Amino acid sequence: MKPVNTVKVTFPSKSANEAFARSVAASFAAQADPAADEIAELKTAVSEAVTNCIVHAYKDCIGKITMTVSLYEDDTIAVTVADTGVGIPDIKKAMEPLYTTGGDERAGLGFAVMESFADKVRVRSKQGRGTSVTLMKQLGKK
Amino acid sequence: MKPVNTVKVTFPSKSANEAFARSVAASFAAQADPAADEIAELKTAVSEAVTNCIVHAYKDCIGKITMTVSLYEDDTIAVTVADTGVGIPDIKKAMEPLYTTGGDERAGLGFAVMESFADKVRVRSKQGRGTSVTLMKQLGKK
Amino acid sequence: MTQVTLHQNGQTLFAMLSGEIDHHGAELLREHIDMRVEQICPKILVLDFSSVTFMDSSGVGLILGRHKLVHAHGGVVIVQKAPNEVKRMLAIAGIDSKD
Amino acid sequence: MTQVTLHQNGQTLFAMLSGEIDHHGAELLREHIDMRVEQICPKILVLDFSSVTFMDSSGVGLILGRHKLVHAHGGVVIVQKAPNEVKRMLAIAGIDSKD
Ligand SMILES: Nc1ncnc2c1ncn2[C@@H]1O[C@H](COP(=O)(O)OP(=O)(O)O)[C@@H](O)[C@H]1O
Ligand SMILES: Nc1ncnc2c1ncn2[C@@H]1O[C@H](COP(=O)(O)OP(=O)(O)O)[C@@H](O)[C@H]1O
Repeated sequence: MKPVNTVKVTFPSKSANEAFARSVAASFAAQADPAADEIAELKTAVSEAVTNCIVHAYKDCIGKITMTVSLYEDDTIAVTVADTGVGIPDIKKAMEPLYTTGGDERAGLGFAVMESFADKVRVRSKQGRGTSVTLMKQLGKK
Repeated sequence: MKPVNTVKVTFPSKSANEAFARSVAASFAAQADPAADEIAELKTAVSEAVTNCIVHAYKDCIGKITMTVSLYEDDTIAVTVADTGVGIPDIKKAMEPLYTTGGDERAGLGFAVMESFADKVRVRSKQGRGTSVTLMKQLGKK
Repeated sequence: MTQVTLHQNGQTLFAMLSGEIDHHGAELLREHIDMRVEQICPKILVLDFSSVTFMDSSGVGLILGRHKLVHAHGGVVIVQKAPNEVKRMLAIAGIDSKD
Repeated sequence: MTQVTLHQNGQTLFAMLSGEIDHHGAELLREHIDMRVEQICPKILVLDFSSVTFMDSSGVGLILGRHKLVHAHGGVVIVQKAPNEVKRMLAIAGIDSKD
């Protein structure tokens, strides 16, 4: 299926851009006339994916984050958040609830939240090369 | 002066993306804690620049629009809206109030509005190559 | 969402506009308004902006375009109840808004 | 804007959180709360979420981190008045919110 509309956003991995990134996803999703709780869920899932780039992928530096958002004819939205950071050695383990390499201030629930708030989560990663997380969500169910 | 934060957004010249583009500018500007009327002015100026790409630059086709938004230390925001469309043969004439090549439904006031709502407007264009409009605005005056 | 509610009172057509009027929204409004204008050829077309939350110069184009159409049938356009932000846009175009 | 207002009542420290709690906001809240916690070593730290408009799992990390700190001084953390959306996030972490 070809998307009916696609936007691409790039921004540095500064924590101030977390709010920006989820607003971008929400503004774009508005075209599908979604319900308020669908937008809230989408924003939360996007926030998790973007935060992971800032906290984990580019732990000690500022790197580039690319977010691509596509809308399909059936009002499915796909958000891909990609970094070129450290990568994830074991994706399966990383996605387990409570698993974190982020210390006391991280709950290890980022992926669990993405899986709960999006319909589908796909993770691709290569150590030393980067990670890309795609969130799929059907909008406009109401 | 180097920006403290910069985001780049690309999207197709579909009129549904006009609202998206001005939301992106507003979301990013939120970092400078601007006044509500500053945001309203910024959104209006961005809307004019993006609409011009859709209506004039890519009159009979869908092309790519690139929007770059930068925030500076003094809370100045710079928004550059660029297309690779038809270009403007005579920029001075194009910027005159009421001048339009867009027919009855265009007021010819886009540039006048940008100049009224932004502090500075810079236009660069090359026929057959495209146009880039930069809007500068000081935020957080309150 | 950009919307318009139309109602007729004698030879006057009221168009209650709402939402954001940019080039995208203006096209939608134009189609709806013109269809009715061409059906009933009103003497007065009232464009009510009280529920408009955003407007760029495409909204001015919308007004001027309707003026041209209604005028061709011997009618007039009245702009009313523009919120302050819309008023500022109208001022750049030299268009008055009734209260 | 993410903010916290702190006030003390005996051995209880109340932290009224407001705005959006993501990783960016959580860092700011953590700094403000921990400074006071380390000054007064409260027996009870109440985190009030009634004015929180958005929260991702960084907010859960904030709660767990404060729990660890306060617990080390022999105190407890109480989470209260979470709006429904925040409750859903807390549910994923198995954290209760008092009314
Ligand atoms: N973009 C990324 N780059 C590198 N590692 C990541 C990335 N995203 C997640 N991870 C790894 O997966 C772990 C689990 O992530 P997550 O479930 O989001 O919880 P948390 O962010 O709280 O650690 C992280 O601690 C980190 O080790
Ligand atoms: N991005 C662009 N590409 C090509 N031509 C443009 C562009 N922007 C503006 N123009 C030209 O400048 C004219 C004046 O633009 P403007 O003041 O925004 O009014 P309007 O959009 O109502 O025509 C347009 O009619 C068009 O001829």
